[in-house]
Amino acid sequence: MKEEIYQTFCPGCGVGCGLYIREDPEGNTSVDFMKSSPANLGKLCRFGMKVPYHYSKARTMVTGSKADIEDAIKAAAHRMADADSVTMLSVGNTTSEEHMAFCRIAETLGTRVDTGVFPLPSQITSKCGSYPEGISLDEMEKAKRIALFLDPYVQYPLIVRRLLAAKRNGAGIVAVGTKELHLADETLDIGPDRYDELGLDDKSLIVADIHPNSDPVHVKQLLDLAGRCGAKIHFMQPFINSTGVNLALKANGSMMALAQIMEDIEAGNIRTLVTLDSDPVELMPDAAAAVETLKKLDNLIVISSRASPVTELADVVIATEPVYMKAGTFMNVEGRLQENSGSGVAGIDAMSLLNGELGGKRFDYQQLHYIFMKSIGDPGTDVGDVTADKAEQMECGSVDVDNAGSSVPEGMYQLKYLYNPFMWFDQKDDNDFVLIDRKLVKKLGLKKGGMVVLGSENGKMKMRYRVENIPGGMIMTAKKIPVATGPNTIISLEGC
Amino acid sequence: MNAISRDTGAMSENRRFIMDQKEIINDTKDADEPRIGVFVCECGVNIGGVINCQEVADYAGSLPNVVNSSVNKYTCSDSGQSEIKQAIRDNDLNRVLVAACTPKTHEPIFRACVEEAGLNPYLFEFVNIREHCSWIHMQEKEKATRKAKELVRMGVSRAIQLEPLESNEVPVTDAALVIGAGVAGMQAALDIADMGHKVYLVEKNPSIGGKMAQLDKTFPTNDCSICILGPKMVEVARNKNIELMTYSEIDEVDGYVGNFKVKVRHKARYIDTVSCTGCGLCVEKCPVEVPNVEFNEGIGTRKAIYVPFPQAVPLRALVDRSVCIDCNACVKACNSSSVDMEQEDSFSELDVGVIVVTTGFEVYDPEPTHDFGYGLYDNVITGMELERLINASGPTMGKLVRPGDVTSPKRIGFIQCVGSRDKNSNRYCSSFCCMYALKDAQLIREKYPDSEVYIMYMDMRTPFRNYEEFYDRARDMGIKFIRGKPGKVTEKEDGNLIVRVEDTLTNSILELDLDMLVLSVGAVSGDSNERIRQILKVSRAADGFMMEAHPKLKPVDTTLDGIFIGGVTQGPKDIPYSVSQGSACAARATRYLSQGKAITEGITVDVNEDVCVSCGICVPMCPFQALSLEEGKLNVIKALCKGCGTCAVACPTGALQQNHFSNNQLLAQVRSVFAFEEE
Amino acid sequence: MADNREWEPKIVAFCCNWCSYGGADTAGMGRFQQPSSLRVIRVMCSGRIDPLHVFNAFLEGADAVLVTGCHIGDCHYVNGNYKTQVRHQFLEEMVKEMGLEPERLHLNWISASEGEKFANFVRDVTEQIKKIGPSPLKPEGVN
Amino acid sequence: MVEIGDKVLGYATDPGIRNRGASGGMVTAILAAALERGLVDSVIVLRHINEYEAVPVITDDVDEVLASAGSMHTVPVNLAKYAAGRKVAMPGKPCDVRAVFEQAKRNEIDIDNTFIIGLNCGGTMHPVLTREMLVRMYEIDPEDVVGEKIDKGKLFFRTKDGEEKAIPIDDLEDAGYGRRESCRYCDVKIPVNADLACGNWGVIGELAGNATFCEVMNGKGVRLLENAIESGYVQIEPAGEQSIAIREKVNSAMLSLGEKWSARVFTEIPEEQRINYYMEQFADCIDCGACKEACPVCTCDEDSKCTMYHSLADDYKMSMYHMVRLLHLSDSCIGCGQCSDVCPVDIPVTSIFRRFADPAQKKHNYKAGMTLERPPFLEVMLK
Repeated sequence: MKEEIYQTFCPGCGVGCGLYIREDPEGNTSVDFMKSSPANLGKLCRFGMKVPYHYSKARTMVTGSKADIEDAIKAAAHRMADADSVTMLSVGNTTSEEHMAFCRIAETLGTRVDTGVFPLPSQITSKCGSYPEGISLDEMEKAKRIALFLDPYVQYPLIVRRLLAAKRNGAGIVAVGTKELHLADETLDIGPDRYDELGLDDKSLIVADIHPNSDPVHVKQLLDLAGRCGAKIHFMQPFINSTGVNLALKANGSMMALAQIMEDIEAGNIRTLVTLDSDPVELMPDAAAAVETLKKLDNLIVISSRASPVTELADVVIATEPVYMKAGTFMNVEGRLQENSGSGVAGIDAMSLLNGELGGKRFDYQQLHYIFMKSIGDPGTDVGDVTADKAEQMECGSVDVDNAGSSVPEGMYQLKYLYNPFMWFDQKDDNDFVLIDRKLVKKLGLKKGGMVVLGSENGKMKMRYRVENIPGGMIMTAKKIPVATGPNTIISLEGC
Repeated sequence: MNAISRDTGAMSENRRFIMDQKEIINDTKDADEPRIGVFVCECGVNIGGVINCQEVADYAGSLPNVVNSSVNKYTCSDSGQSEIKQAIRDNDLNRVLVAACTPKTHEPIFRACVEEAGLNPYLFEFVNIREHCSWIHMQEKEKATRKAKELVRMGVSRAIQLEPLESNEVPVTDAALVIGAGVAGMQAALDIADMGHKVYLVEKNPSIGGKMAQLDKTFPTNDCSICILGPKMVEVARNKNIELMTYSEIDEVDGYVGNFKVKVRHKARYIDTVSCTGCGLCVEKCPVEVPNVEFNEGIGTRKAIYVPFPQAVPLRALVDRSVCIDCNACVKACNSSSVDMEQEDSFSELDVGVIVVTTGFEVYDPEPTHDFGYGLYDNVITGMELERLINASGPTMGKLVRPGDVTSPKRIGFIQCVGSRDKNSNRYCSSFCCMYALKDAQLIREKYPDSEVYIMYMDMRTPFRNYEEFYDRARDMGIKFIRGKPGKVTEKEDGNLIVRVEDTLTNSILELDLDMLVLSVGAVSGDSNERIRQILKVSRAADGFMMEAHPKLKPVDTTLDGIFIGGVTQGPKDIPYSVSQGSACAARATRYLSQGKAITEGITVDVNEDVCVSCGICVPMCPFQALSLEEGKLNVIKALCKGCGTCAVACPTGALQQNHFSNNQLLAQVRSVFAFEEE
Repeated sequence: MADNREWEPKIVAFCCNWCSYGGADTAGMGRFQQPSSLRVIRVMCSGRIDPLHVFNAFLEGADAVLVTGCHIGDCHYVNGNYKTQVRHQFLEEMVKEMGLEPERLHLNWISASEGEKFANFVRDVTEQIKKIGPSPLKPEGVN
Repeated sequence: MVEIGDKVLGYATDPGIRNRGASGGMVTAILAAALERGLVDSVIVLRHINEYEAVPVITDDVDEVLASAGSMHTVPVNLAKYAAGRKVAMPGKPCDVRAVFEQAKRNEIDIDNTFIIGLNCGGTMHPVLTREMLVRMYEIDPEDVVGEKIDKGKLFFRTKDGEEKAIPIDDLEDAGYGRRESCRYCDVKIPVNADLACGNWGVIGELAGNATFCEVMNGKGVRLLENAIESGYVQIEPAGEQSIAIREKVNSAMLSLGEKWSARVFTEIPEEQRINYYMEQFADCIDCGACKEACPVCTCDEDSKCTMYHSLADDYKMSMYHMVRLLHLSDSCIGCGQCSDVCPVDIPVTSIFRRFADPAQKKHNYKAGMTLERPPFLEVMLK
């Protein structure tokens, strides 16, 4: 009876919930609660409860057939060395150390690593009253007024208790542009031009999120709002280590959003894509289109701990151990540095080998760990709150408020994604419905228990619906659906 | 531990993901999506006079998955049915919903109708808008129409969820077990055997014959009971298809229709039944004499080794070891060395396809309650004791004497309904007591014309051919009838009995001085019946007898397929009725045996093995033993399942589902009770 | 239905096939007039009625739920109604603890011959519910 | 030698185990003996992660069992689920034992093959809140703590420089720290349903802190204890009358404290407010399913009635999932508090479940998890 128990963190979002992964002798994994984990007290959301679904182990492959790791590394090196326009993508879903290793390869190739997110949270200036790594979640409980630009229940459930605590401490909570939230005192369906009506001041907190499909304009609008009223701003982020990755990137990150990368591939400007635990098929709203785009690449090199759609498309897959087995650190959204109990360094070693093949220097885990710790200004200590302020600063002046983007043709609706970990990782979930306004029910003559047909240029599909109080003209869903063509899709809607 | 985990067959899933992206889109029409036809019946004016059927049909047409809706004058008529069949063909329907009357009468008709059109009969849905709507809202036509629409909406959402079901077939072992070899059991065994099937006839007593063998004469013809029964007993013993197991008891029964496994215990007789000839030499030598309780109701004696009665089948001796003094006199006396004091109980395992239960009854025992002084006064006896007293082969060779002083009684009274029709003991009528009292009274009057016979009764019940005439004859013979139940019986010093009774016809209180009093005791189910009932899990009726599946239409079936009950097992009845029930059981049972297969209920439960966690909570819920945990897995024996669905409720995981009444189907119905206010 | 008609409750009744559904039929055959509030759902045995179904009916908007079956001792499936009774005790207690009015959940044994009893039962419950009004669990905009 | 009903004082013979163990290392020694001599195939122990955290592991390694010696008050896990399908020995708080019985009723655990050394339990604490409490109430750095104990209603912490600080538990709990809420009103303190009921209550005189009071509850207990004595792991002596009386006194003091807490937690909610109260409580539920996953009496897999017919698409005023569970658990909830512990939105799940389970269980004169004799779920009345 040998059962392995790993202390690790949920990869779903930046909260970085501590948990145990148990692995039985047959390799079946299950979650157990780690009650002493300070970020979450052992509590887990739906994604956390289902984390084993996430760990579908990748297999090392070369052009679609199983290969051993050295051959794969050689094949990858061969393809990368000859390529002229290489783009490297790591959204922050792996350890800081592996990310550093990935950056080393980029250096050898003379390129930079993208996180697919624009703008980088680390580039948000402190002038805007926020910490680069966000505020500590404990601090969220002390805010006097909170403006929510996300749906915590669906998107970042582990902050619900923080918000409830804030409310118990007397905070007023307003939900902006999202569905009616039980914990919010009011829901306001207002555009950026009316954000001042939110009544925020320097004791207030703005909670929003930044992710690969974020609208930069929206982010700037929020930063601008924070700057104007002196409120703190806290950006939630998907992926376990997006904060750490951003910090590690200070020097050699580029600022391409994922959509930009995909456009460049489409346009032939990018011919080779190397990804580290990042799957554009899963990340892009229109998965089918993403598949077509990726097929246009000359080289698609995937370094990944888990099997996902992109490993099916890749020319070379370099498989690493599952995240929970890895040695390494993660930095959560509040800047808390957390360390896995695992000792797996296969991913690092593979990247070291790859770097060597490409003519760069070899490295090992210890080196990278040291460099990372140093880069965040905290060498030697392994746990603790990090509030580094070394990030490059970005000008955060006023931004043109662009409301024209929301012009929706008569009889059409805007489909808005409530991004959540299930969507990012395209995991099975029971959010198989769209949210619809009560007025729409009447307008479309919907039958109780019936379905709606969503239509876009991608085609039509049937879906269940739930009646909620949501902003007018909008359809929301927490499920990735094939008719979507982008983060905001204009769709037609009919009852059936 | 129920942690979430899965094996990592991720590759194929991802491939599917990429393909799915294209497939999901544009797939708003499912190939085998339900296509429902709705038929609203006007039932003449029964429905049409209250409900606007056209409006209902139009509304049905607007519901999802309904492709065809129409109104018929009489949907169940030939033309209505052919319209359904036509619509199935024309519109490629795969579900049919009829909104008409009650499924209890008409569902079979429409199921057959859709089956003829090629649909699985379980894809038919019935909505009751007559009994449950038009007839109960006759003055509120608008409300009734609205309700009818909603009922149809509920039906449609259930119809969408319907699934085809198949009845199950199980092979049937070509052998029958008949438990109890009284006259009903003998009849059943003979009939089944004569139809060419193997029969095991198990009798707990050392001889077959049952209660009828003890009787003197039988009404209404007064022919000698054992004279007509004897040949039948011999016939049973001779029949090659019947394997007789006397002095044997059923220990265990397992399995289900067609495949019962039965464990029979053969009690030790201490006699080799093969070599024993029943000559009786051993009996003569036996020094131990005890009352003959078994056959003569305790009147007279038998030895420790004895032959049950002269006409016993099999005619073999047996030893009552509880009184035997081990003198071995019998062993020495036996010419064929048949006595074996070392014998032990032996066992047989039988495989049978059907079981007929004809375990009969016990005579009501007035002793514990001392009804009318029984057990206190020597000269109060029961009807069955009287049978033995007047029987020519009985302990007195047919001479009627009273037990107290062995003198011939001259004034004899019968009290009817002892242990029957009594709210304090048994509420039911034992049905044969009137007739046997009439018979015994006649026999006494015939033999002893100087005797006076009184019958004290509440009602005289004489149905069936020649019974009333028999009653008339009794009256003609000078038997005195007193309508009234005696209040008090006291014993005089000479052993005579004073009976106070009110004659309710003359409103006079009578005080009779009688030599002997006969209590016309009724029938009760008794402990050994109860034991068998529990082994078989047959239901128990309120009167303690076993319960038939339906009091009118399935009088010898039980709710358990393949198990039949006949004769007094099901409730008190006389000999002709018992014999015909024996035959009825044989006919019902042979249906399975001759077909060689049994069709079981289509509506059963199914277990979803992926979801079942083998907690076993459901197992004791099933009254039919259809569920069992075998090697950590739940096993459903479809042949035993009656489809009540109570186990599905107990199941915490929802792994157990009752087909045709699945949670999805019922919840769909519940959910469509309601609609948006704007709809 | 925003007119001035008197509010009519929605009552979901689960009836066993052998007795209480027959009772409802008999009520119809006897033309015992009833309020049109009742929606009958047929099951084979009252033992099939899952608390799950009862909860779902309430959450969907039922103003009352009736669970009906054969009289104790008359069950077609030996003792299904006895199990119903035991389950009902738990259900009843739960409904009470939850603060739902006890009038909203009823268990009744009605045989196939008791048409009048069935009709009276429906009338009684409908009257009770009309007095206490719509269920607090009824979703907005649903009836 | 040992008989059912015996009350003894015992300790590990090995000085190392005896010192490391909280009360003479007896429980550890019995577990080790059971494993070593083949009474069981494996043992459930807590593997220490840090001073405030331990994770249950199933082990067949005697050394790991011995290494687990020492009790922790900040490990509020329930061990029953780990015992499923094994021939195992385990230590158990009363709620662990009760959960084992509920699992056994559902065929998940074979009670004859599960040896439970019960531990008296006055309550457990949440590790993160304990750290917070140390900082705020004790003004001690959590990392400096080397030992803890509960004595005479006070909670003691010992730091590495040898200092000890105590605060009355009542004070801690009034401030929102101390024992988990479900422990405060728990009504089983001595695990009389276990095979052996062990604890330091009633250990007096020079043995205090150095031995365990142990009551032999049944035949399995006899086997466990005899096995440990025969193998030389454990020594026992009969408990004196004074010991027995003190143990009883501690128990009844704890129980009456529990009753007081119970009255405090379960304040009557007026009937007309209840439905709103419960709707409000569950309104923040994010449907993570953790309360079901953590529930030690639930043997269902992921798919079960509470989840299968509960859909996020339904716009219900109250959660179908919770309603189904409230009923299902009304006859089997043992009040262990696991569900509240793992609720990511801090719904007081346990106390809500108790509000439904208490009246139902009392009405049927039934206390879940105490014996095997009463069957689970609504079958309670059926024969």
